Amino acid sequence: MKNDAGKWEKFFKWINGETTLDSVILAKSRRKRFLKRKLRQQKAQIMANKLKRSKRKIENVICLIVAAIFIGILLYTASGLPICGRWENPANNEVTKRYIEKGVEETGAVNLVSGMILDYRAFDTFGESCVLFTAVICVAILLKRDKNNTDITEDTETAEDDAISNADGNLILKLSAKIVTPFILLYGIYVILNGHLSPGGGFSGGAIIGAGLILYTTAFGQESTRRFFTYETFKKISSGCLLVYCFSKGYSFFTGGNHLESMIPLGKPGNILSGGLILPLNICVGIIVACTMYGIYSFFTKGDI
Amino acid sequence: MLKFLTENHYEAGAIILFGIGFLNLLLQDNLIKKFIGLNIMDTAVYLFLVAQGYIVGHTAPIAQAGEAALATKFVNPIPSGLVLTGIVVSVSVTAFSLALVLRLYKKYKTLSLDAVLELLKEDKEDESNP
Amino acid sequence: MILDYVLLGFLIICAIGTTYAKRLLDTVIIFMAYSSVMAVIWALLESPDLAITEAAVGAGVTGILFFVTLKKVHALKGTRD
Amino acid sequence: MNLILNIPFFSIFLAMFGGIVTVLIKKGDNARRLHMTITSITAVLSFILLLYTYYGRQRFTFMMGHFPAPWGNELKAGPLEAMFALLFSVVMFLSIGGGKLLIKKDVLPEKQGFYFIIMNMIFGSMLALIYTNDLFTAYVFIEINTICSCALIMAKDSGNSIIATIHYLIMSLLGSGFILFSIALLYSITGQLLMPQLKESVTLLLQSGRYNFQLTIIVALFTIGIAIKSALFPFHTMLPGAYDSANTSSSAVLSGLVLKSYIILLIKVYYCVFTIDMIRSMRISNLLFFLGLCGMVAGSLMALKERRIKRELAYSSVAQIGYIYMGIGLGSDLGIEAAVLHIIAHALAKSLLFIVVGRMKDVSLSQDYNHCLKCAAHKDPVAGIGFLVGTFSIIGVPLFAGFASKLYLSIASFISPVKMAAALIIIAASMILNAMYFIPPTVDIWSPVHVGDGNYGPRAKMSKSFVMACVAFIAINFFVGINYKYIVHIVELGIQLMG
Repeated sequence: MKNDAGKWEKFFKWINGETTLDSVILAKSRRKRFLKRKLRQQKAQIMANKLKRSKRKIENVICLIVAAIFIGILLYTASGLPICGRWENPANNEVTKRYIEKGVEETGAVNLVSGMILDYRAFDTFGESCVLFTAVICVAILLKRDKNNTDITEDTETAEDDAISNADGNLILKLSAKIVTPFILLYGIYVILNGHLSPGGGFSGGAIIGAGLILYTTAFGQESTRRFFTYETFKKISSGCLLVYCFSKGYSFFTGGNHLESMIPLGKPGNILSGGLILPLNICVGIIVACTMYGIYSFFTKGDI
Repeated sequence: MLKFLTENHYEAGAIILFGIGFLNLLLQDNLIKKFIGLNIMDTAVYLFLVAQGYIVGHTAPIAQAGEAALATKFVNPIPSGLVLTGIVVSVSVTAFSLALVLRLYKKYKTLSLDAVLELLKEDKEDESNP
Repeated sequence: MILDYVLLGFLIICAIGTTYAKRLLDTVIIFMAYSSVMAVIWALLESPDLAITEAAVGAGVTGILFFVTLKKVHALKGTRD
Repeated sequence: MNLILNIPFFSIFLAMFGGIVTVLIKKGDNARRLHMTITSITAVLSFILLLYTYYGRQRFTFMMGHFPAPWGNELKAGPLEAMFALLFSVVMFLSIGGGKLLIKKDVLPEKQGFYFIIMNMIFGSMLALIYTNDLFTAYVFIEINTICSCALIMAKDSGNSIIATIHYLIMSLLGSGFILFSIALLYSITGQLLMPQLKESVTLLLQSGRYNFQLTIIVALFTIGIAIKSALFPFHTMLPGAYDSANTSSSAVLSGLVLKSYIILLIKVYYCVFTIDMIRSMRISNLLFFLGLCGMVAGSLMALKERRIKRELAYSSVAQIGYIYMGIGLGSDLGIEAAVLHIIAHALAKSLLFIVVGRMKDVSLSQDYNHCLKCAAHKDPVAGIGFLVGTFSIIGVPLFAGFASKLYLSIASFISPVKMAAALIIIAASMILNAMYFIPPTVDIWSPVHVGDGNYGPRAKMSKSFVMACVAFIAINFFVGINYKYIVHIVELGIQLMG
């Protein structure tokens, strides 16, 4: 009855023109949603507490025992393995020998690891870039703003946070970011370009550049990064680089598989322009990784690039 | 066993770490800790692999231009390459799983897997007898 | 040799620490320490490529992602609440 | 230069290329068209490859790069691989075609492009898993498969689907961890990663008697890893929730193809790295046989208890996976051939069932309880017939695809008396249970809402793409069920060339 009376009151109000229908319905649904969420939260709390006490303990003990046995078996297995650090181990066989002794000559890269992952076993590395690409697409599916993924409270929170960080100026952060970011980016570029000559390469360099971009964004806000890096550029750059990667690797697999001579000169080992396809591939991977890392970060924080 | 611990200490450490990570992934209720456990498990396997490629007294596989590279001078480059690939894979997986955790939190406001599963069961019961 | 044992022991302590740390923030910080030590171990095992990558990724980007997640799930004390 | 030899490489790269290009496509429809073009091209190419390898009776390697076997990556293709590629591309094409409307409905318009990127990537990675000749490459592509399958589950973006995805992700990652660890162990005692070289060194190690225990542990770890990923009975917990909350096409692809791609990898590793005799002597096959039998019974029993039809289908998948593992567990060539046959039959039947159920859910009251599907078959008769065909195939009625594989499974179990008795009894019991859990939904679907007055409700608007996909599935099902001799020939030849 009480409820009905409420409804009638609202109805009269509406007839009298005091409220509009939309606002009534909206307020109602919003309150309902809010209540439901709160209820869920409480339920989750109670459940968590209840479960922790009873069932969990027994399961844990059983799992612990099983895992202990498992670790024991693995340790026993490993105890029969060849001793670490010896030259005669089976892992150091003719494959290793060729990679080391002929690596420089065949791939043109002085850094043998780089030569190995981008030339001898390039298919793995192609798969690896695809994993990264897939991951960023998945993060975009999950976190890019859409109608399933909007939360008013969260939006207000981020807006407030932005306001706070803009208000107090964040002087220390901004100043240090201004000084440090160029050096981070420079270092990242150095690591990428010297991937075939010294430790590092596309992936680590790209991660460093990505970290630099993230630092810049945290200091100056996303708006400042958006001036030169939007979602559209992100899409174009990363897919463009992956396509270049795909085609150049496709070319070398095609020529290799059909026993054709590759037309790409290897250059003089030790020079910056050497190593055949390794340098361009490293640059592509670096750009992809930098875009990906920055992209994932901005999807996490703002839900958009 | 003790001899093994002194000779193959990297392998032993890697396996213990693998076990800890495995247990965390399996038993932790909190999702963030679970995924940290996953990361520990992955790095443990990578440690195991790299230890296989290490050779005492040899240096990192970066040749000097113009010098002949000798297999008796450098450590095995294969495990490093494999692990490099592996690290990328585990970063991708971590990013993906954290994104999932964020969405889950937005929806259910909890990080506890058990609580969420329990809620799911209740939802189903509600649906089946309306 | 002794350094190996010390570092490995540190790794194991960190790994156990992530399990038992009460606050999520502590867990993530311990995990980042774990990654940094892992980078040192890669360097000891003569794989500088891995060391650079692990330092940039394990301790850098992964850490950032974890922190952002913690902030979003309101597990960081002192920023709000 | 023989262009046919390039087909494996070309089909993998085509799928990956499609995935990358799709980022630049704005409209979801165009992305879908691109994906379907890619799958159909791959189907045609794989068919050519199948004819070439079958009549040429050969299995060839394709160098990925300029370096031969122990140094560079390789692909390897024979009749079996070509047949799987053909099957995968056809089923993929039909599942997307059949679930077209539901994808439009379930996935937000601005994210449909992403959905098809994921579809392309998972297609490419499954092809790579079929063709690869390198264990570490297999691991990388397994990870792509894992991430992509989770993405497919959560594409519907409801609360349930996110929870199901997390469950699926955790189980899959456990599996990947085991697989990676076994590869690391294997590398440490052989120093090889390519399958032919691994086989050589494993045989040498076995003869010398060193590392026997280690080899057993390696095989066990690898098998457990794959078993977790392909949802063998005690590890099946993630399946029902995942299939229940996922989009129709996603469930069809996941259950029909993704689970199977792992099993195919397992079979390849058993033949090309270890030998089947070795698996038998290590008693791993007995373990698989036992778990397979348990899965057959337990899956059916759980399906019997279930009321939601998609969950029922998921449990039925668990039972059918049990059949496949039982075939592998027989530890003979014949058993594996039967298992391969069952993979084909199940992929065809289960994908059909999933798209049909999705369609019926769509035209009926759009809730997936059995009693709400009432009368759905009258609203869309094609779906009703498709459901019947699918169920008959799963039960194993003659003339349908499932019959041939079950027949061969029973024949293959004659290898040892104990196994024969167990296998035959359980197969019979499981078939009866299958029939039992499919009867109630079938009756529900075909019974009118108001008996007597003939009021079947308005017919749903016909969906051309669904009808075509459904008819094609039914036709292929009959083709396989009637002409199974040809397929058995191909499988036999493939297994022979692999061993």
